[in-house]
Amino acid sequence: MSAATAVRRTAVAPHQDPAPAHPKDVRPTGRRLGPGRRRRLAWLLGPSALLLLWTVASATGLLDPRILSEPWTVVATAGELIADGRLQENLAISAQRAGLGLFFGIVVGAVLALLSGLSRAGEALIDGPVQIKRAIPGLALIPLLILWFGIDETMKVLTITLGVFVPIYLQTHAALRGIDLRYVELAQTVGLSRAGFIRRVVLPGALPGFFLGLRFAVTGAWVSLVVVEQINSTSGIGYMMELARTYGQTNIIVLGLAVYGILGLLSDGIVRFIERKALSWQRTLAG
Amino acid sequence: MSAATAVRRTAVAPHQDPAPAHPKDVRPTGRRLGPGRRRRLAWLLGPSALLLLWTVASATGLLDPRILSEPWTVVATAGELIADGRLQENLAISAQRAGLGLFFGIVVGAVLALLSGLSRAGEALIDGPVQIKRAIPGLALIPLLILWFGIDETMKVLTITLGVFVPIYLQTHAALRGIDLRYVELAQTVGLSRAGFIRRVVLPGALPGFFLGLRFAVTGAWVSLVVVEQINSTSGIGYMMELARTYGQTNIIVLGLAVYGILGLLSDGIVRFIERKALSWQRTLAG
Amino acid sequence: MAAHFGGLTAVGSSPGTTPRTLREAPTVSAVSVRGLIRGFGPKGVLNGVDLDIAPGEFVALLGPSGCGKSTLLRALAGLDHDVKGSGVISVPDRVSVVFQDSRLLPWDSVLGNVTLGLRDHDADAKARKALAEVGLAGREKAWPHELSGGEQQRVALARSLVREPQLLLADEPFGALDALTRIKMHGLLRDLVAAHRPAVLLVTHDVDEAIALADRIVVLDSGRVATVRKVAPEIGTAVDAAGHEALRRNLLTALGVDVAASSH
Amino acid sequence: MAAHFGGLTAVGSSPGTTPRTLREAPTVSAVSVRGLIRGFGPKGVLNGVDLDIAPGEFVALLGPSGCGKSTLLRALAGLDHDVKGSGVISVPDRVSVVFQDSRLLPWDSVLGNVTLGLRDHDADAKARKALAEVGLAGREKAWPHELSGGEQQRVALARSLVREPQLLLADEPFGALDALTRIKMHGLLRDLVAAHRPAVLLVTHDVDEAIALADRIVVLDSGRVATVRKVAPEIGTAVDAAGHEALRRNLLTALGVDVAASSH
Amino acid sequence: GGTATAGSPSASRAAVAPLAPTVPAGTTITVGDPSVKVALELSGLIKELDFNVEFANISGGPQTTEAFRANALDVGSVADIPPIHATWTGLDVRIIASAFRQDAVNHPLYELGIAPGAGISSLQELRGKKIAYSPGQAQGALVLRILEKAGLGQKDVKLVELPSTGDVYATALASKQVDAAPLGGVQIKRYLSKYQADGGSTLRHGLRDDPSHLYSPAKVLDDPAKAAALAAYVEVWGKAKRWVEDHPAEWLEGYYVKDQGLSREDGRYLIDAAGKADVPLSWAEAIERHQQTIDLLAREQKKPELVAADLYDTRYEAIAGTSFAAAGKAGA
Ligand SMILES: Nc1ncnc2c1ncn2[C@@H]1O[C@H](COP(=O)(O)OP(=O)(O)OP(=O)(O)O)[C@@H](O)[C@H]1O
Ligand SMILES: Nc1ncnc2c1ncn2[C@@H]1O[C@H](COP(=O)(O)OP(=O)(O)OP(=O)(O)O)[C@@H](O)[C@H]1O
Ligand SMILES: [Mg+2]
Ligand SMILES: [Mg+2]
Repeated sequence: MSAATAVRRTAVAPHQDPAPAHPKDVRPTGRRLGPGRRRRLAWLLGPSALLLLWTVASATGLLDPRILSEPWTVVATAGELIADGRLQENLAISAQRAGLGLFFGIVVGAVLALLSGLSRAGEALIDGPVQIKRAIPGLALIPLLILWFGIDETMKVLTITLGVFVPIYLQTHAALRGIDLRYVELAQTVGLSRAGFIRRVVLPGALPGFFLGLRFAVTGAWVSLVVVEQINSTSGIGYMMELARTYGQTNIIVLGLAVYGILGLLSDGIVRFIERKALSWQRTLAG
Repeated sequence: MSAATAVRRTAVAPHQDPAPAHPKDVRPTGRRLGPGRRRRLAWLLGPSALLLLWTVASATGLLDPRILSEPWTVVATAGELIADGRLQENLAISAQRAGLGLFFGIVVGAVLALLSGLSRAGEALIDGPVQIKRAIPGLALIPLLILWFGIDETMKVLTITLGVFVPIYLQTHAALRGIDLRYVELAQTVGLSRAGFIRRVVLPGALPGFFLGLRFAVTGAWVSLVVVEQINSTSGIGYMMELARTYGQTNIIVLGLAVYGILGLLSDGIVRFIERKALSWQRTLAG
Repeated sequence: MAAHFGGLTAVGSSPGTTPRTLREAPTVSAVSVRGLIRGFGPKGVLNGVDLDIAPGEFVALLGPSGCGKSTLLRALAGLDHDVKGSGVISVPDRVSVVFQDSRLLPWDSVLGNVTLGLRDHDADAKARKALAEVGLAGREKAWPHELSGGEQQRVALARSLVREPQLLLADEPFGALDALTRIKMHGLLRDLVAAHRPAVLLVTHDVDEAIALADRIVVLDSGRVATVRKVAPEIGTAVDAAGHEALRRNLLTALGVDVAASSH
Repeated sequence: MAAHFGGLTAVGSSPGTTPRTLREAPTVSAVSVRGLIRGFGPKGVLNGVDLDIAPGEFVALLGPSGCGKSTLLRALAGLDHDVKGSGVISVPDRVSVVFQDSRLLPWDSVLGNVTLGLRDHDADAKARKALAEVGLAGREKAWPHELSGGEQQRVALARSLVREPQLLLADEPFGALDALTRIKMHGLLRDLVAAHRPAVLLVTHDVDEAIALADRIVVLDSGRVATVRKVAPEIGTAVDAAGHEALRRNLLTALGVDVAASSH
Repeated sequence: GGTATAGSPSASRAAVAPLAPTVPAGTTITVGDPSVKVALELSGLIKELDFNVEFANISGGPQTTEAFRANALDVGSVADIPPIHATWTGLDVRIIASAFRQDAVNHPLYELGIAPGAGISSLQELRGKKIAYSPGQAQGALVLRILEKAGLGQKDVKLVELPSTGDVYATALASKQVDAAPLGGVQIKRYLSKYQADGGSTLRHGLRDDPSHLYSPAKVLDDPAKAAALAAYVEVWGKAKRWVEDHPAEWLEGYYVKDQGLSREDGRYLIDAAGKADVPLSWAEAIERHQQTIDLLAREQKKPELVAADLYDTRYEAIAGTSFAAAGKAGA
């Protein structure tokens, strides 16, 4: 073992493998600038803290239960609603609507993004109207949607679709346009067909952006239920919440919010999980 | 001039400089896979087509003016409202609210994204609650916001802020996590401080994502006026529309939608313009 | 610049008819470049390059760093739509490029990168064979980022080997390889040339490599072809051949190296 | 792996106290590597590397493509937190790295890339001077993508020149440079070494370059140091020196090249 | 559902201290009564409020109750459903002033819009039809009352749940998604002018739907200073109602045209439709009708019974009526 005593040593402060059975492992330990290693279940910390805060604020009376019911009330309410089947039924119906809307929204958004991302003509025709669409408040469109598509399921799924396709389009379009020109040149020189180009370069290259769009889309689909399920519906979690609001059933409203929160966390988590698997080729700060 | 007659030539189909005064410019013209060169004002095509469609559909009676006023009615209405000053005044007030909310939303979103993106502890605490926040329908939060922040401007700006910070956070966070590990390694080896790392690597590297978030945020800020200006306000474009809705003044509603559309196109266009300037170092498919 | 617009490329060149500029040409060559001018901003990079490469001919391109070698290759590959300039270029139909960076798609496996754009039924088998030839058997499923610099360069080489181009443009394809691997790769490239007789334009900084591989060596300087040297077959294959050292010194001098004073 | 967690790095090494593993060491060296083992997945890359570099010593590292040269450099630079392995490494405080790819921040100008992390008042002036030395005066404001491959490499070199590292780790820093530019860069590197006497570990594929620059040449093979050769001062500076050709052949043989048969 | 406890109206309401004759200095009340605010300004009556009054542009059930809960509002202006729902959700509120319309049956706020081709010309013909229904809103309660009057139950028709915001109901009628829907105010006129040609029509329901109240949280009314201030406000409120009654031209111009941005024609239509105001001195009749509404809603929406009288703070019973009548005499 040799060391240069002439050289300052603070940055080389070595650390030893704590298990002495292992061979020595002493490494230069420069400051690490990234966020470090991912830790399992750490994501639970924030939501748990929130829950704790809510519980404490309720228990100490800081939070008026008429505005925000106590956690235990909400749990009790959930118990009741699950016991009489209402929660599951409403969730199932809502999930179906959200799922359908999500599916169509993804298809429409991705196709439009490809059309508009890969040709200037497509962009000229598609991009402006999409920007206008997303600038117009969704509520204001409802009379038109009722007029054109009635008040049945079609209209509900369509409204969700209209909300969902926007982030998918925007993200996919931006990601696609952000593909490094070097790969486009490569595709040209290996003689990729247009379809091959899309399949081998554009889609995988735009995938990170698409996934981010998907994260907006899944929560967007759930959230839009609040609006669409006010229209000619007697079921669904959005309807359940709306009804509770008109009758001031704070406990059900807050239960609804909790369900939304859990659904949001879950769907986002699922998308991020798939994303990590699908993008395992990335070597980024995310680690 | 020499040519290999033995070799098939279709792919080399050259094109000539149309101005004969110029020197000859004959290039191999392989199919170009990108969208090609950006064309000025092409973005007007889509919105113009939409306008044309609207005009034609109105003129031929395809579109019921009782549901969607004709363009000329809307223009006339705009003329009236501008003449008596209502449109400008409402717009000015709304712009101020949207601007304030946008500003705070950007600051909050960016700071949270940095905190959560650069440390696992920050992520554990911040990320989950943000996902929950965005999964909860904004309308359902309003009672709480009123409770905590009253019914004045504070609450309005705050509601916009709460809407705006989400896309800024999500995009900046994702972009930051997407920074190539190679640059992080570089930053480590040149001994960048944490602040230097953020300033020289993280912020510029996350800028493309931030801009995309900003595009969501600007339209989001305008759109949320529809909701916040229903609460204790006697001015603003959202209030104007709400009033028109309760009185069934279709022409004003449609004017409002048109204003939203124009505002959306404009703000999005401005962000994209700044984006192009700020990201001129990028060599991407966008060209 | 107007000439690059998509809509205008059809002028005088409907598919099937030989373009006018090419019909004038009397001699047979795979690549023909006349008066090629390219520049970025005010400063010109290529100031009138003329170059012909016959089918099956192997031309090595030497020149100082930043003299425009890659610019020339990109012009031949048709990748400089947006670069100002003029000149007449004609190249064959199937052009294959090895870029100066190895340019592997980061989201595709090593195998996927090699088969990219291949339309043969046995694309996979071919690619595996090429990968084995460049010494990367068993690495088919690796991601590009899991490869060393030299391994990445060899994948890029394998990608060009599985194709049967009429023109191969290679921009320093051996730069990151050690001596032994480099010699092996030279052999592979020679085999490819022998089998399909493509025209080859190879950029290299290694004068010995140029002599060993090329039929003709071109030195680019100040945006023009400054020196052209034929390499006699006997010189190329043996280090001890009479003209070898002379040619080497000659080329190094053309590149500005004071041969007497330098330690290589 | 547990040993890499941030929280554990403080064990036995509060700032100011010399860590135990270092106090044992009797001889003075800038770099000390003992029993270094690194591997990706099942296959090992480094299987017990031992290496010492004295302050001011210039060591060249040779080895076939994929043998683990970059892996060793990254281990010395402390960039392999997530790579499995063991061993004892000690390096000085200020380490500067020239990566195998030139690794310029695409969003920063050439000048910004050179000054990155510099804390001197006259960082800009220094960087301008270094850029001029590598032949890129006037390109300070260019984006990295506007540079040729060799120019990018020279910016990366300039970035390492403006620093005053105690250890310089350079991974094929001249790979994309032509003969003349390469000679000039050798000169710059020699000047830097003369001025600040850093320990240098230089990866190269060019045996002649190794002989010209290094005090000692190390050949890596099968994950171990296979060959070590001192370069006598008179051999390094003159091609015609007696031992030069012998050393060259010796090293090429160590790299597996059949010197007699090969045309370089 | 239905877990909300009916507000236990403190039986001691009557025992609460009588209203103080003067408003203590420094008292501030926040008022959500946008149209009366305009009337006060137009008439100059606002000067009579010699204590601090802040106006918030908040009205209607959901918004006022939200603001009550947040302590952001002291008094709000609503119809007769919101106080009921507020009580059901545990918010203790009291009505402190009430205004009605003379000949209310012929001056309804709402009419039943009938879709083109629906063929409904009497309430009985609603049987089996699709009716737009917004539970919790005044329109929703009205639909239930109409059905009751027609001798129909919820099962005899198809209630289509739709929010009544904006022109959603008119659109739903026009596109024949529903056969009948309650339309209010200027929407009646719009619907007829747009769709009468297609066969759209409206049907008078013949019920009283005219109550409009000022109501406050009981908590506010327990504060003697605020209670006194509210009494003063209610007094001026009565005068303002009278002023509007007596100055239709100024009201049209100042409120409908200038403040609300309506055309003169629309404004005049609304003024005509409202007829003459009635601010009674006694609430007895009103409380009786309110009780019927409560009974119906409790039955149809499965809510606990309430005593309507408990929703009123009788200390204020005569204030508005007196000032309304007096202002009329003075102005005449
Ligand atoms: N996009 C660009 N914008 C501006 N200048 C550019 C651009 N691309 C290349 N250049 C400049 O053009 C010149 C020629 O570049 P080129 O890449 O052809 O050099 P090269 O001969 O390939 O050099 P090297 O051997 O270093 O790769 C260089 O000075 C380079 O800086
Ligand atoms: N992240 C990784 N995952 C898996 N294998 C890796 C990874 N990085 C490097 N390797 C493998 O480790 C071996 C050593 O790589 P290294 O980059 O050290 O080689 P090298 O000696 O620098 O080669 P070259 O001269 O080609 O740059 C190679 O076989 C490489 O494929
Ligand atoms: Mg080059
Ligand atoms: Mg390497």
